Amino acid sequence: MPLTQRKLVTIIAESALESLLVRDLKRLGVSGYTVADVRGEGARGKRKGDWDQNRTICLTSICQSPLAHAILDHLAATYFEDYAIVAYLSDVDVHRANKF
Amino acid sequence: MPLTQRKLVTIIAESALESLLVRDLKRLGVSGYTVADVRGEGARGKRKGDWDQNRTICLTSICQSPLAHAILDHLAATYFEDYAIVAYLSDVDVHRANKF
Amino acid sequence: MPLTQRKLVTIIAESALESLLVRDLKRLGVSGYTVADVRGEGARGKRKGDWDQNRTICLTSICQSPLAHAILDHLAATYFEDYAIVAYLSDVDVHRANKF
Amino acid sequence: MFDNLLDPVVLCFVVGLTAGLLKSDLRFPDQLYESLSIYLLFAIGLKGGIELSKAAPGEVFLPALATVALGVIIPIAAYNLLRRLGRFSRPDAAALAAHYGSVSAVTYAVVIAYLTRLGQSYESFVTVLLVVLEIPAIAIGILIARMRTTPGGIKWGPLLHEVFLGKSIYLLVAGLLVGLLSGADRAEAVAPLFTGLFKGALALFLLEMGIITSRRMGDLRQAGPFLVIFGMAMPLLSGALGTLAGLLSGLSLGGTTVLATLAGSASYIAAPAAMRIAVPKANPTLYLAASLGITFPFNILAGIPIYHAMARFAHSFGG
Amino acid sequence: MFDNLLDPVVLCFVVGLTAGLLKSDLRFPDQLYESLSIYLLFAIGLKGGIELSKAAPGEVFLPALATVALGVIIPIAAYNLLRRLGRFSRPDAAALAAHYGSVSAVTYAVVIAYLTRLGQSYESFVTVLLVVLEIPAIAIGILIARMRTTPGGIKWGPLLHEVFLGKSIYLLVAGLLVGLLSGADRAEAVAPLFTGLFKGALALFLLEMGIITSRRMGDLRQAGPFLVIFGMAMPLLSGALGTLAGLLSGLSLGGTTVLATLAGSASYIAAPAAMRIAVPKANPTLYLAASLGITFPFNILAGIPIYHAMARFAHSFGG
Amino acid sequence: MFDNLLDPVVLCFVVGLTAGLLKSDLRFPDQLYESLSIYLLFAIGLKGGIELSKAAPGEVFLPALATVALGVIIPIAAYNLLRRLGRFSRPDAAALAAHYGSVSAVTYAVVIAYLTRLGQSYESFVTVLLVVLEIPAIAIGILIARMRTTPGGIKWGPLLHEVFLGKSIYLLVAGLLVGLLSGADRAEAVAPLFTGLFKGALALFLLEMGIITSRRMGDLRQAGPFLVIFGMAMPLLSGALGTLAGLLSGLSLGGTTVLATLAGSASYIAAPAAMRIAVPKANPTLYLAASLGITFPFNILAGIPIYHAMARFAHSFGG
Ligand SMILES: Nc1ncnc2c1ncn2[C@@H]1O[C@H](COP(=O)(O)O)[C@@H](O)[C@H]1O
Ligand SMILES: Nc1ncnc2c1ncn2[C@@H]1O[C@H](COP(=O)(O)O)[C@@H](O)[C@H]1O
Ligand SMILES: Nc1ncnc2c1ncn2[C@@H]1O[C@H](COP(=O)(O)O)[C@@H](O)[C@H]1O
Ligand code: NA
Ligand code: NA
Ligand code: NA
Repeated sequence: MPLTQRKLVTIIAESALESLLVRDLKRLGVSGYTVADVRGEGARGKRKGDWDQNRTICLTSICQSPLAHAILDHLAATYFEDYAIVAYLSDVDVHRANKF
Repeated sequence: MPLTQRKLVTIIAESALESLLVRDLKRLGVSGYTVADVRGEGARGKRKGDWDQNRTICLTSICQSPLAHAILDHLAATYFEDYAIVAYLSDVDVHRANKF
Repeated sequence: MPLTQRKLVTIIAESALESLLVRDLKRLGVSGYTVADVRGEGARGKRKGDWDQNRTICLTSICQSPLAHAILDHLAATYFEDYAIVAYLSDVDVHRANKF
Repeated sequence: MFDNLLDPVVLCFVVGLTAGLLKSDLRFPDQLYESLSIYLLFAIGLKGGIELSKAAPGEVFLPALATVALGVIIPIAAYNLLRRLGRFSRPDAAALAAHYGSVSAVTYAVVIAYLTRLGQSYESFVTVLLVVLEIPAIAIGILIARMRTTPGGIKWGPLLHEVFLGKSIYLLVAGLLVGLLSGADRAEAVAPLFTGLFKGALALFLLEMGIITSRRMGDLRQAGPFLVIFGMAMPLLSGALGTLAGLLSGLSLGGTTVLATLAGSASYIAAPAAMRIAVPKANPTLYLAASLGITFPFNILAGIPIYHAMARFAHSFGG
Repeated sequence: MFDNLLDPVVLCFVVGLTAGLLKSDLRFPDQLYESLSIYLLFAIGLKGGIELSKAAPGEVFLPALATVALGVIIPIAAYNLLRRLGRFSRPDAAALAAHYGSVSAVTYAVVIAYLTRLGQSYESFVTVLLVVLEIPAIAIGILIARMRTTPGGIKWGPLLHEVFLGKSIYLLVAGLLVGLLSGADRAEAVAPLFTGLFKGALALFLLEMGIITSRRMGDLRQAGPFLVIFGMAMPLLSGALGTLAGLLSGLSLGGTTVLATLAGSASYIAAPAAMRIAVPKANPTLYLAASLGITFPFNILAGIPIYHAMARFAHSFGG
Repeated sequence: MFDNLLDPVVLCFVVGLTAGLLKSDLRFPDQLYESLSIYLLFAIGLKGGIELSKAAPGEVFLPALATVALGVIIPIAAYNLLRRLGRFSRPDAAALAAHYGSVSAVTYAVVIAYLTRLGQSYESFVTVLLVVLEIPAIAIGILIARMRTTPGGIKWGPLLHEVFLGKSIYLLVAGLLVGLLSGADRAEAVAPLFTGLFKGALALFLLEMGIITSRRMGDLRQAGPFLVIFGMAMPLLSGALGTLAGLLSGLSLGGTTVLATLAGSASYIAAPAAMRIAVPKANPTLYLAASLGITFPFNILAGIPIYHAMARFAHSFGG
C-alpha cells in the first residue's frame, strides 16, 4: 500500500505542562497524540521526579508539515522561556493519509 | 564506523494487542523489538488505562525496508478496522547492519 | 521560525548500564538526554524485568552529527560485545540550534 | 438500605464517584490499583480456602451445579434480550451477554462485608461458587459470538488458557488452595494481612473504583437508554434466578444472598479482556459502560440489599 | 527534644536523609511514594472524621476563623519579608509566600504522633484546621503574584478547581466525610488498615521524605544564605502567630501545639504544583529548596518540640 | 519436612511456581515487587534492631568473625569447584562464586518464620550475621574475577560504594539502627506494620518469587547439568560449613540453623547487579539460573529443614 509522508512532533517537557500542552495541541488541530513518562537532564538540571510534579513527559503527535511547524512556533512563543521543554520534528511515513 | 540505513517501525496500539503483535512480528521475521507503556488520544477517544487492559503500548522494531512495509501492510489488513492502532515508518542509521 | 537539523541518538540497553551511559554521554559532551523505561526482546533473549536490575531503558539525546557518530563509535567499542544494547541515529529538526 | 449507604466501603465508593464527577485530578497510580486487585483476589481465595478446610466436602456439589446452570442460562437470556428488545448487533449482544453471565469479585467482596456486618452466616464454600460462575459465561459469550459471526473454527486452546489461567481466576484458586492446604492454624500467622486489613483495603479499592466508574458514566450517552435500563433490569432478573437457584440447591439465607449477588453482578475485568480479543467487532464502550458504569454502582448502592430481601422473601416460603 | 529524635518516625527521616547524603541508590518507586501519600491523607481525614463524629459542632467555628486569619496574614508577612529583606523578585517572593502560608500534611501527621506519644490530648476537630489552612494561602500567593505581574485578569475558575479538587485536599475531605458519616462503630472494620498501620506507614514515608529532602539540600547553595535563614526563622514566626491564634480562639494546649505546627509548616505538594502553572516566572528551585530542603527537616527534627514549648509557655499565662 | 511444605509461605511459593510453569499471565507489577522488597528488608532490619537493643553487645563478636570467615571460604571453594570440576570460564566461575558466597535475605526471612513456627529460639543478633555475610563474598568474587582477567587496577571506590550503600544492605542497616536506637517501647507504635504483617507480606512476596523463579527454570537447559547439580550440592556444602561455624562460635541450635541457612543461600539481587558491571564477561543467564532457578527453590522447599537437621545433629555432639 502506498505511504504518505507526515511530520512527527516530539515534545519533552515537565509534566506540569501535560494538560496545557494537550489543550493547545487539540486547539491547533491535531488528530491525536501519545504521551510517555520519561526522565532526563538538560540545561535546567536533572529531572527525576523528586517531587510529585517534577516529572518529565514525552508527547508525540503525527500531523501534516504546516501544522507541525505551527505547533513548534506556538511552543517556542509560549513555553520555551519559563519551562523545561525541548521539541523537535522528524519525518515519518504513514498509511491512511486522511487520518493524520 | 560506517552506518547502514534501516527502517524503524513504530506501532501505537491498545495493550490488548501486545502479545498478538509480538507474535505477528516474530512470524514476519524481525530480529527484535522494544515496547513502552504510553497513553494517548485519537479517533477512538482517550485511552488512559481506566480499565486494567485499556492501556496503550508503543512498539518499535528496526528492520530492513521490505520487511517494514510488509509489517505495515499486515497491520493494516488485520487490525486497523477493529482496534485503536496507529503505525508509521521512519529512517534510522545503525551499526552492525547484519544484526537487523 | 527557521529550524536546524540535528541528530537524535537512540540507545536501547539493559538498565544496569544507565548510569554508565549517562556518564559517558556527558563526558562526550551532550547538552542533555532523556530516558524511558521499556521492555523488549532481541538476540540476547526476552528482557522483562524478571530480576530487579534486568530492565531495559531507552535513552535519547539530540546532538550535532559528529558527536552523534562519536557516541555510536564509543558504544560499539565499549558495550556492544558484552551487553544487550542497540543504538541508532535519525534526523530531527529543532528550534534553538545553539541549545543542542 | 439507608444504613448500607453509611458503611465506609460504600461511602468510599460514593466519594470516589464524586471525585470523578467533579473532575478532581485524584487518581490512584496504576500499580496501586493492580496491587490492590491482586491482594483482594488472593485474600478472597485464602479466606474461602480456610473456611473450606473446616467444611464437609460434598455439600458443595449441588450448589456448584446450580451455579453452572446460572452461568449458562444468564448469558443466553441476556443475549436474546439484547438482540430482540435492544436490537444490538450480534457481536455486541454476545459480548454483553458474556459480561452479565460472568461475575465481579469486588461485588462479591462487598456482599460478604455486608453479611458480616449484619451477622448473617453463609456457607463456607461460597468462594467456590464465585470461581465456578466466573468461567462458563465467558466461554458461552465467545461461543455465541463466534457461532454467529465467524463460521470458521474457534481456537479454544488459547482462549481457555486465557480464561482459566488468567490473573483473577488464578489468584482466587491459588488463594483457595493455599488456605485449604495450610488450614486455619498454619494460616494464622498470615491472617493479619489477609483478614485484618481486608475491609480497609476494600474501602480504598472502592474509592478508586468510584473514580473509574464515573469515567464510564460519560459513555452512557453513547450507550443509549436501552442499555441503561438493561444495566439495572438484567441484574435484578439474574438476581432472581440466583435466588431461585440458591433455594433449590439448598443454600441458607446468607448463601442464597451471595449466589443472587454473584448472578446479578457483571464482570468488568476478565470478560472485557477476553472479549476484546475473541470478539473484536464488539464495541468495548458498550460493554464497559453497561457493566462498569451502571451495573457495578447499582449493585454496590442498591442491588445487594435488594438481593438480600429477595433471599429473605424466598426463604420465608422455601425455608 | 533529644527523646523526640529517638522516635522511629524521626529516626526513619534521619536514615533517609543519610541515605541521600551518602548517595545510596536507595529510592522508593514513584508509585509507592504516591500510594503512601494517598493512604496517609485519606487516613488523616478518616481519623479526623471519626473524631469529629463524636464532637459537638459549633466548637470548631472560632478556631477555624483564627486559622483562616493565619492563612491570610502569614503569606502577606512572608511576601514582605522576602521582598524587603531578601530582595527577591515579585514572582519568587509571591510563590514562596504561598508555600509558607499553606501547610504540610506530613508535618501535621508527625505532630499528632508526637502528641499521642506524650499522651497530650487535643481537640477532635484539628483535622478541619489542616484542611482550612491549606487553601487560602495558595490563593493569596497567586493573587499577590498576579496583581504585581500580569495586570490582565486571572482565570480563577481553573485555579480554584485545582486547589479545592486537587488530590490532597480531596483525599483529606473525602476521608473526613467518610469518617463523619459512618461514625466510629461502622468504621471499626476498616480501622486496622487506617489506624493500626498509620504510624508504621508514616515512618516508611518519612524514610523516603528524607531521601527526597536530601536532594533538595543540594540546591541550597543556589538558594543563598538568606533563604536558609528564612526557612528556619519564618516557621518560628508563623509558629508564634499560630500559638497566639490558638490561645485566643480557646484551643487547649494540645490543640494550640497543632495549630502552631500547622502555621509553622510549609507546603511542598499542593503549593509547588499550583505555583508552577500560576506563577511560571518563579523559580521552582527556590521554593522547593526552602520548603522541602530546610523548613520540612527543621520542623521534623526541632520545630515540633519548640512549638510545643511555645504553646506550654503561652498557656502558662493564658490558661 | 512434609509439614514445612504446608506452611502458607511455602505454599505461596509453590502456587507462584505453578503459575509460571503453566504460563499464567499472573505477574506482580514491578513496583509492587520492589515495594515488598523494601518493606521486607527494612522490617527484617527493624526487628533485628529491636532484638539487639535488648541483647548484650560483645556476644556477637565471635559469630560475626565466623561469618566473615564463611564469606571468604565459600566463594573460594565455589570458584575452585566450578573451574576444576565444572570447567567454567574464569569470569563465569568468579561471578557464580560471588553469588554463592553472598546471601538471600528472603531465604533468611523464611528460616526465621520456620523457626518461629517451631517455637525454636535463636540469638537476637542473627540479623547482624545476615548483613555481615552479604558483603565480603561480593568483593571476593570481584577480586577473583579481576585478578584473573583484567591485570589493570580495579576501581574499588565505586564498587564498595555500590555494595555498602546499595539498596538492600542500606535498608537492612537502616532498619537495624532505627530498631536499636528507638528500642522496643518506642517502636511499639510502628510494630503493627512491621511485625504483625510480616509473614503475610512474605507469603505474597514468595508468590511472586515463585513466578520469577519459574522463568529462570527455562534457562536451566542452557545452564547444563553440572550447574543444576552444583545448585543443590553447593548449598549443602556451604550449609555444612555454616553449621560447623555456628557450632564453633558458640551459637545455639536455632542460631546455628540460621547461620547454616545463610551460608547455604545464594544472592540473587545484590550479586547480579554488582557482577553485571564488575564482571561483564560473565554470562548472567548462568548465575541467575543457578541462584534463582535452582538454589532458591531448593532452599525454600527442602534446604531449610535439612539445615535444621544438620544443626540438630551437630549440637547433639557439640552441645
Ligand atoms: N540534548 C537533549 N537531548 C535529549 N533530551 C534533552 C536534551 N536536552 C534536554 N532534554 C530533555 O528535555 C528536558 C528539559 O530540558 P531543559 O529545558 O534543557 O532542562 C530534560 O529534562 C531532558 O529530558
Ligand atoms: N495523530 C496522532 N499522533 C500520535 N499518536 C496518535 C495519533 N492518533 C492516534 N494516536 C495514538 O494511537 C492511539 C489509537 O488511536 P486511534 O485508533 O485513532 O484512537 C491513540 O490512543 C494515540 O495514543
Ligand atoms: N530489531 C530491533 N528493533 C528494536 N529493538 C530491538 C531490536 N533488537 C533488539 N532490540 C532491543 O534491544 C534490546 C537488546 O537487544 P539484544 O542485544 O539484541 O538482545 C532488546 O531487549 C530490545 O529491547
Ligand atoms: Na452475573
Ligand atoms: Na504554614
Ligand atoms: Na551463601
